[in-house]
Amino acid sequence: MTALLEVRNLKTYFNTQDGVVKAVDGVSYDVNRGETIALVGESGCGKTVSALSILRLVAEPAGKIESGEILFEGTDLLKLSGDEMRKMRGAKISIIFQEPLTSLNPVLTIGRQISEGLEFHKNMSLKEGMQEATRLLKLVGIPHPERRIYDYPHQFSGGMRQRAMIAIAIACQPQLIIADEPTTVVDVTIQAQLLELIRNITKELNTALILITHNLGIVARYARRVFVMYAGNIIEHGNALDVYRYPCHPYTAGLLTSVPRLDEPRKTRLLPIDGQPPDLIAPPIGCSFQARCAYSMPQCQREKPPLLEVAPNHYAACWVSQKEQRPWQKKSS
Amino acid sequence: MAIVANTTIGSERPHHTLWGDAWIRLRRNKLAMAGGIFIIVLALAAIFAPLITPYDFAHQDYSALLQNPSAKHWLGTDGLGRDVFARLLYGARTSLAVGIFTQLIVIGIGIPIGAIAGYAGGRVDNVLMRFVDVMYGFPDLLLVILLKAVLGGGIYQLFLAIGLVAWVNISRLVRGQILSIKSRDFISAAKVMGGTGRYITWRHLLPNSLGPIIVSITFNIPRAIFTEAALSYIGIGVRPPTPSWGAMIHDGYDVIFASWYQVFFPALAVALLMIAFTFLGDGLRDALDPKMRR
Amino acid sequence: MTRYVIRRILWLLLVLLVVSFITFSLMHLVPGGPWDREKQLAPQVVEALNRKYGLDKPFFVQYGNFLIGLLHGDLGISYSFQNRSVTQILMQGLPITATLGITAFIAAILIGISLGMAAALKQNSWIDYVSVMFSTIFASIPGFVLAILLMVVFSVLLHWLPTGGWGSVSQIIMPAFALGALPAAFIARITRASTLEVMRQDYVRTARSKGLLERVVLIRHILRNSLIPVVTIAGPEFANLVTGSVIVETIFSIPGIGRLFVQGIFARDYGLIMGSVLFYAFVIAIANMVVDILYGVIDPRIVYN
Amino acid sequence: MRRKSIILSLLAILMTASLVLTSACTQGTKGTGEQILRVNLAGEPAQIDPNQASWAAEKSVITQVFVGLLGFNQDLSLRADVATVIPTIANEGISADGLTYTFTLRTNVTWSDDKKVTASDFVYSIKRELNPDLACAYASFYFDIVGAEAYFSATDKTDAEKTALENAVGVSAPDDETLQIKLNDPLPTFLDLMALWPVYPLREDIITQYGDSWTDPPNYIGDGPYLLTEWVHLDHMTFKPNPNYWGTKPNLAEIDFKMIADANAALAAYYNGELDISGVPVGTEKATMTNAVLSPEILRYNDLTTFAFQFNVTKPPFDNKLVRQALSCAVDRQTLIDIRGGVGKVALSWIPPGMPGYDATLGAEYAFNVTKAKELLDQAGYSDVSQLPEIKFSYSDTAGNRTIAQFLQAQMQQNLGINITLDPQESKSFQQYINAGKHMWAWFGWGADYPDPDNWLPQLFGTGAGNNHTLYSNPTFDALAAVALKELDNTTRLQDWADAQKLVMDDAPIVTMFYRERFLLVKPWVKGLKTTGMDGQVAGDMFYNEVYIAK
Repeated sequence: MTALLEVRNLKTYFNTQDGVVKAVDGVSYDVNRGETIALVGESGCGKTVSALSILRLVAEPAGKIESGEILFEGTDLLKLSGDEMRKMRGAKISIIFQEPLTSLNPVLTIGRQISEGLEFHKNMSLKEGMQEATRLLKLVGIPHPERRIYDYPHQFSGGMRQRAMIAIAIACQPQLIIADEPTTVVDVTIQAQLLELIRNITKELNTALILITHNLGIVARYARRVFVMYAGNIIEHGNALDVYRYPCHPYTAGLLTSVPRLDEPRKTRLLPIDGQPPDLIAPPIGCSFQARCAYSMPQCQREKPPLLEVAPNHYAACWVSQKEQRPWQKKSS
Repeated sequence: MAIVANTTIGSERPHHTLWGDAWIRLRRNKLAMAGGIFIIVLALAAIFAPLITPYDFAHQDYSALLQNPSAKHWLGTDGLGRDVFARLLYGARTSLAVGIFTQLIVIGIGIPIGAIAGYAGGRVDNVLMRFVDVMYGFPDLLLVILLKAVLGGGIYQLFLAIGLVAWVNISRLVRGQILSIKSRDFISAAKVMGGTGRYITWRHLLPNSLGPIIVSITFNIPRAIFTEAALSYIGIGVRPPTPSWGAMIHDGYDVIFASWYQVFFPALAVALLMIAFTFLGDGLRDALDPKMRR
Repeated sequence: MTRYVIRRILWLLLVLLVVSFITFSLMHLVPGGPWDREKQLAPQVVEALNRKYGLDKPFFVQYGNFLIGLLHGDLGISYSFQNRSVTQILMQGLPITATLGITAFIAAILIGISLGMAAALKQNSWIDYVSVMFSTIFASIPGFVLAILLMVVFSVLLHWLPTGGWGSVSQIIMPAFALGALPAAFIARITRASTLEVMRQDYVRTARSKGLLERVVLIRHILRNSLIPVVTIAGPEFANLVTGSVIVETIFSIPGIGRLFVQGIFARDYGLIMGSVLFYAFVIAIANMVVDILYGVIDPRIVYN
Repeated sequence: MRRKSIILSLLAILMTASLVLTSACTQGTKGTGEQILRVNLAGEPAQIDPNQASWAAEKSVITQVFVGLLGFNQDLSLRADVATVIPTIANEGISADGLTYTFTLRTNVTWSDDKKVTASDFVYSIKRELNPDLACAYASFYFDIVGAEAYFSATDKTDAEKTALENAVGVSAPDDETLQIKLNDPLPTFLDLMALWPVYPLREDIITQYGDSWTDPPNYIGDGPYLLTEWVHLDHMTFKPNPNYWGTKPNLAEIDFKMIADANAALAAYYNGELDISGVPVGTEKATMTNAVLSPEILRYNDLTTFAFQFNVTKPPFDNKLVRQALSCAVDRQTLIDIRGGVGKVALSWIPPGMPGYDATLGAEYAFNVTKAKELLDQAGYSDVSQLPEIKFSYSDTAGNRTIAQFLQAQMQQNLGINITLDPQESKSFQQYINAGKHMWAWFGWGADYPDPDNWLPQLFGTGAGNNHTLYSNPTFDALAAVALKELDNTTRLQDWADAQKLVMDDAPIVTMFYRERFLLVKPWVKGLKTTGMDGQVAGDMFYNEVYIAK
């Protein structure tokens, strides 16, 4: 069955005074209907930019989608006209942003900001829109929704604002939701509630979800497949469990070791990956992780490793990994 | 728990203060730099006017009344046979001084009053704003005539006369901005971290309300130049024959049907000065805009 | 809200009182009186005139009489307008100045805001530079030069419009343009500066992510958030326009009240000065009050305890 | 963006639509054939009550609506209007001792409401002119009438005393056609005074009924050729022919006094065909002369007005006659005229040409001569000009004054090396400053009320006179003036004034600069315009009943 969304070889560059930043440099991933995938990587590796490129919300005139295709139900979003694209946003694909504090219009009531999308896509009247907004707020767990729809964002806590963002995202029952680090700003307890909420809703509405995060803990629990991004490229992707157990790229392994594991004795030191990600204005020739990779070979410096299947449904872009022995894998159970 | 220490794209960036970073970006903004350079060049031209033009701004050559621009007189002569180019250069001294110094008074009084009223709110805001209402309705022309009679008509009385009433617009602008920004979360966050009122106002509120303030200042400059001309009519500020752009425009207006140059060149000078300040102001605004920091 | 308005009205009365006292004292401190003329009047004639208009009484008695008169809506008699009552002069000229002022204000708001937003949305594009040129030209040409340029083009050369006077629509166009040009330029630049800051906010991106029409994003999300500084300056600009400009009304010979303030002072016409100053102070105080109320309407976070 | 561009285009359509619409209707008023004369009063007259009027604009309005006992011809000779004949000693109009004047009135003179004009209308007007409560500016002109000054000064008397004094004024109407005035002393120029506007006839019933608003259009009853039919304050005044006019009916169907205060706007209005007669902004005269369209429409004529610098003779160094004479020679009058567009005549003496008392030979010693000026300064003890105390030139804030001030400053600096400081002042403070004698040097102009030295010398140079801002005081002059004021024999009288003027010019309390020349544009279709040296604000306003439009 064809995937709901296929991103093929997407390139989105930003021209700044210092030069052209290749934020997304040939990224491909896909999502099936109802499936939840995770896009993982350090902040600034291009995951948010790739999400914005899907919705063509990259800030003009600095950012520009250079090339690639984004097929949504077979149609390439990049070829759509402004109006056609606008009809997709919010109706077919919607997004939950990272900063609830600044992502809501401070001078418009919460109810109005939810009903806006409905009024436009579903041409509901304002009254119907507000009723639907009340239902949605109830759905996302806001107490006394019939009263709260008339409140303004500054009268909501951080967690409640993120719930309102979720309500906005699901208002028109989109087929795909992109959640860009939905829980980074809130504390841990709220974080779990929000993620459960998102999971239940996506299950209920059979909505595909792209979960963008740098928190591996979340990925394991919620996403079936995971794509690891580094310096504008996908360097490994596969089933979440396989990638966790047998990381086929030293960077992914490094990410895993720097996360405290419940099944590990508490005393083991976390091993951070030293060094800095490469300069995206002039990316190195070979593998972009090469400078920080403990297992780098001369070939790594010369040639950029292609993304190949190193295990069933498990791809990695690493010369060492293709040679079957992956020294960084622990012989764990 | 973040995997790795917070890293940013691009080369290692030294930590800059708001103003330091702004200066770097300002330097890169070509238009702003052009504006800044124009103002400096104008100031230098005004100071070294004697070296630039042989003509004395007050000397009346009765054989050359109201002449069009010619090789001898680059910008022609006025109704009293004086060289317009020379008067423009020497006039720059008055007009630049008036345009800029009055803004210092306007900023010095306007911004604090607006910031305190906006930030403190409640009774303080009410009292300050009623004082501003009184100043808005103040019969400044009457005060100016009294100032002339009591203190004589020097240049300082001029700054006082113009600056005293010109700051009201800016104070209300600052107050308006602060009222709407005050409750934004990063402000309350700063408060939580124990930021004092003044620190918060200066560090957070002002940079965010800079745009409108700068625009207001760029509009105050020509307004101050023309007010100076009007006041010099009744003896406050520079006395004839010392020229000023505003006075030249007033005189030029009277003979506009005979020679439109008399009005055109000083008005052009004021326009260029204002464009320079506008670009410089815009550059400063963009440089200081937290959102624009990369 | 009404409680707030009532409180503000009371404060307004105090403001007017303070302004009236300042003006009254300045008026009498300033050198030169209403009877100083080139052809000096005989002393006994000056005495008679002072007695006739009650100027021989002590300062505070005069001020008291003025206040009592004010309560009855009587601003006293004008010396320079053939003993016509100041209230009557103001009432006769006000509709003319107000019509002109309001026309200019509406044009200034419409042109100012649309040009300002266009310049911000298309920063550093041709429309941005047009807005800069537009603003600079109308800020650096004084009103009287602009007025005569309009007259030369539209009356002398094209014979399209009468040079001045009042009565027909054709006599509103040029003065309204001359009056409204500077405020329009000012509003355009303020809107641009404020819109630039709002444009980059996250909630604008959220609005676009909901697939709303660009127009809706502009008006409901961008404009509403950038209105605060615009409204702040629109208040005083409205007050200035509605109370008339001495320059535009003199050059276009418009029988409004724009000239009364300056003419009153230069003629030391005490009744006229008090009338015009207080009227302006009243209008500007009301305008600023409306601005404060609009703050609350535009931005719910602003609340006045 | 679409929505906003719609707004802009809507606005543009609206503007062009209204332009096209209006251009159609403005064409209409320009090319009419009717007899309409549109002139510029340049401002709102403070008031148009003949008794209280004193400014040029007020005079122009009053001359259309009222006709007095006597009037002036174009050559400024006297003319009998309401009076049947000009009283002289010969026709017993004036008593042998010159103290009693008897005027006989025409019987056919009517008001605009068709009532007959009677001698009591003149009695009422003259007595009202002297009314202490009105404090009329020109009342002092008529103080020679018996009891006039006493009545005028009764400002603090009771009403009863005022009425008594009023009755004591030497003006009476034995019957409807005869008016008799008694003077304290003989006054040779009294007939000129009786030709002036303050003593035009007035209707007691109208004024008592309407009080201050008697000058509003419907109530403004006059005996002149025109009626004031409309007065929109600060906008315009409209005059229509007086249906009941007793004299020759005017040709014009309407006169429109516009109130365009700005000189540039007035010229633009003239260009646009909204004005038939207009002045020209000072300094643009030369450009107008070289303008092909306008030059044939230029009208220039001399005006009985002199402009001069006036010293304060009590303030050093101007208390020294030699210094005054020196500075008078150091100012190039012809250059000032060139600066003012070449309009006006060099004035070396005070009384202007075109009226009795003008002496072309007087003041020749003040012709522009820098070396002579320096010599005079040496004699005065200021061979080194730096020894001179600080000289301050004060002037009130009009554009014309500023040019003159800077001209004087440059002349002093360039010719004698003297640096004078300029002291511009707001008009009212300047007037008080001058009246209090605080000034050192100032600029002023004087226009003739009536064409006689009597109106030019005593008021300005008599010790303590109302307009004597030079504080000039010369007992010989005062004595000569006292005699001349009463001398019935015209030739001796004029000789006395000539001697007095010579005295003043020798003392040089003033530096006469130029005699004003009026420079106007008149549309070719305006015919029958008769201008005089004593015109009010509007050129030729004394003879508008003879003007007609030939299209």
